[in-house]
Amino acid sequence: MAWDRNQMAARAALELEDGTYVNLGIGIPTLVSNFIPEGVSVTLQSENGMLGMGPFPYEGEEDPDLINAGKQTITELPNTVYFDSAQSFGMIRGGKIAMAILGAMEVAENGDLANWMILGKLVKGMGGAMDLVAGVGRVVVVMDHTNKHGESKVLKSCTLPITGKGVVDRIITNLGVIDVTHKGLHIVECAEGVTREEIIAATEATIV
Amino acid sequence: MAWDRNQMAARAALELEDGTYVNLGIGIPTLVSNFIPEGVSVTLQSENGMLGMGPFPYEGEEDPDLINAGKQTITELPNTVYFDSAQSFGMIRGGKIAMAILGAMEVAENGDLANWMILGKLVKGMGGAMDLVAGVGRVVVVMDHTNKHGESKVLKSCTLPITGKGVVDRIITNLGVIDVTHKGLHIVECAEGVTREEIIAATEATIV
Amino acid sequence: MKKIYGSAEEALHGILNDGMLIAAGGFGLCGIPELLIDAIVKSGVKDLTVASNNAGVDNFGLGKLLATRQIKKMMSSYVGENAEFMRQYLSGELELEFNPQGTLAERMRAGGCGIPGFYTQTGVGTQIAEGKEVKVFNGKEYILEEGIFADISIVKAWKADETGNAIFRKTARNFNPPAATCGKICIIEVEEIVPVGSLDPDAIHLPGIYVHRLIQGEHEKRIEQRTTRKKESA
Amino acid sequence: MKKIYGSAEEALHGILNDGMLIAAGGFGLCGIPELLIDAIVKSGVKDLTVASNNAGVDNFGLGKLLATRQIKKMMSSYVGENAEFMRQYLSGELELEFNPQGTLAERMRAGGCGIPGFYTQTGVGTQIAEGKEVKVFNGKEYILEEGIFADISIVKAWKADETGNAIFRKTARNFNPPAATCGKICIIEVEEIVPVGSLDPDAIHLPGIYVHRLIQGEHEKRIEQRTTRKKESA
Repeated sequence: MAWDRNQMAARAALELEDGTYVNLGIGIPTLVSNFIPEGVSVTLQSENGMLGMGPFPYEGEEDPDLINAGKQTITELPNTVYFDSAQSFGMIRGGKIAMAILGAMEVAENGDLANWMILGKLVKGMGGAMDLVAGVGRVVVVMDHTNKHGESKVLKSCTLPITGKGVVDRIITNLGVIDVTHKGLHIVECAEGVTREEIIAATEATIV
Repeated sequence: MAWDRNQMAARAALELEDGTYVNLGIGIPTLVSNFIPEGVSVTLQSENGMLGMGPFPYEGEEDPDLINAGKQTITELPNTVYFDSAQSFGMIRGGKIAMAILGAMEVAENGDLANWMILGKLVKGMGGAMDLVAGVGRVVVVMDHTNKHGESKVLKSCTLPITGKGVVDRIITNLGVIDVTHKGLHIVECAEGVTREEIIAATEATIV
Repeated sequence: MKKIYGSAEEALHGILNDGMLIAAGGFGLCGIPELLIDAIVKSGVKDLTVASNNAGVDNFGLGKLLATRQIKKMMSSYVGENAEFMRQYLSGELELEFNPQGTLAERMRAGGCGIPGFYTQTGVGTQIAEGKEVKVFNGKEYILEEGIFADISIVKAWKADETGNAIFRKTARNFNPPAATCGKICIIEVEEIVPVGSLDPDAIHLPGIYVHRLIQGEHEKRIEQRTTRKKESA
Repeated sequence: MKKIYGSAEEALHGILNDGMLIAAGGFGLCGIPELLIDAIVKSGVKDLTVASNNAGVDNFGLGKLLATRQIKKMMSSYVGENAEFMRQYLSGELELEFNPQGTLAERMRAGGCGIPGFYTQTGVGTQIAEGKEVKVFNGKEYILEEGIFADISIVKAWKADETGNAIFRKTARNFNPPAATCGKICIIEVEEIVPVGSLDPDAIHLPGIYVHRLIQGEHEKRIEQRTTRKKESA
């Protein structure tokens, strides 16, 4: 009956293509790295300035000079490269990153994404999200289908300030997988035990 | 009776300020490095990608990976740094180079400089000269006062396509030193055995 | 021309003015110019505009300058994890100009290399685009972003030689090189000053031409989020 | 996804098309992709536009592609020292778009990082500015220059690991990194492919993300102007 966080991350991991460079956002997207399928090798970018991001360090081996974009301590791999923020976003804006898997507050049926600000309440800032959605080859959103009030996060149009216009390619929620096409939203897959009708019922946006 | 090439270079070397980063053009400007006054330490930039340019190598020690902007084999110094062309011209355009000493075909009394093209005859290209004159703090031109036909190279206005508009600060010729001011050309110094009147006579532009 | 100063206070002497624009390196608490920030706090200079990706946390990094109300305006991409920042912003005490992270980095680099403006697709159609010129290239819309030309840059590097040639360590590089280039005067603090000639000339991240003043000192290097994994027992 | 190919011919297989735009690294004969140029000559592809600071000399580097008339247009800053280039240009057989050297480098970098246009003071008031948009920032005039988006990039590095992380040597770096970033497909030739993990991750000039195909080979590395000094006899 619907996917949990790890199942959503595992499903998102199936999006990864061998030999590509990928950026994973904070939250559920970070978990994706635990489910990379066998035979698929991807290089993870951390937009604060590295390619080849490794796992968390062992206790006692944390290095304050080695963090990811979520400010968490991480480790390097044999193929790691470091660079400055201008070059890091140069490769993002320049389309060198094949895919970003990001969290979201709202997604609209035209592909608009909102994930940086709740007006008048919580100000966090867009960080690198606007650059990522504008620059990477493919944007996959992973999020719960509804908010804590049970309201749909997949909307006819975003109510929050948007991060990017028409940028989302695919939405993976606890209920299933939905593609944003030029004709509208299209259900690709339902989570175990979830029906197409249940997804439609839980979605404010029009499913075509 | 007028300065020779080495004397012009020696005079130009007096323009150098201690602790600054400087770019020397091809020709007489290259000779300036032989006359850097004692107590003055300057770091030479070569716009193809290095700071801290050293002298020519000893015979047999030439390195094809180590050349200056004139494509001549050179050497490195203890403080040498290498970088790519985008960064090299970033520091030029960004005003980090205090001074460029350049050759010229023509200089006009408003500071216009022409040193990159003789129309229909000889096409060489501007190389980095347009970037240098637009970006560096101070532009000093070193050239013969007249061409091989005895015609003034210091003109009311340039006849050749210009490299930069109003960019020259000081002109050092075989006859003396002339400043470009907002009021016009101003003789700063005469070469040994040269009179003010001789400079005026050899100059098409107006000396004020 | 000696670039080395005895302390952060000495290195900032005579160049701090109320209302100035400061570009600061660092991302989160990683690679931040701790010593220079402390010296700016001590100086009492005020009404600062600071271009920096974050503003530290409440009691460390640029958060210290927020606590003392020395900052009038921040140019940042992310202010989460900083309650005082958010409070000052929401109450209208602090101006905040949001910049997408990559736009902020590129604006610093642009200022450093004499580029007053560039076009980017980042932020097109969002709040960020409001009031900005739009231009179409090849059928797509881009917005004009301007270079940042700061009065001073404050930067943290790992090592530098006596002429200011500097290297950074791992992800502590981040905004430091672009920030360094865009200030009229750039002051860097390092963990170690090494003799000229001891750094590989092919591997220098920030050439000394960008560095006007240089200090060496002890750094706390606080960790913001200590995440670890357990050693697998086989 | 293996990036390593057996030869320049193999690395270029299937990606050369008449009329394509190629960005090439190198300055003079220093750091030029010798092997890839030779393979392009052999391929017979024609009507090329090549963005490269120079065009080699008459019988070496890009000069070879001029000799075979495979190039329709050059985007360069300097064509001296190349008699055939000048002859073809003055006779109208070859198009030539002059770019100030720094503008050319920045245009490549801009293309590589998704910037379609930027403003620069270089060339204002000269022939270079003709037909270009002028914009005033802070009372000064600047001209709009466009990013270069090449079909392929051909680049020479010193060493690379198997994932394409590459380093350059001394002034052979020059245009190679910006050229590498601005091509849809980037092919690099190196003197030595080294195992992953043998390069310092803090000292890599070109991250492997930019490198699609990689070959190793012998380089002639011809010197254009051999200038030396005598050993002083004391």
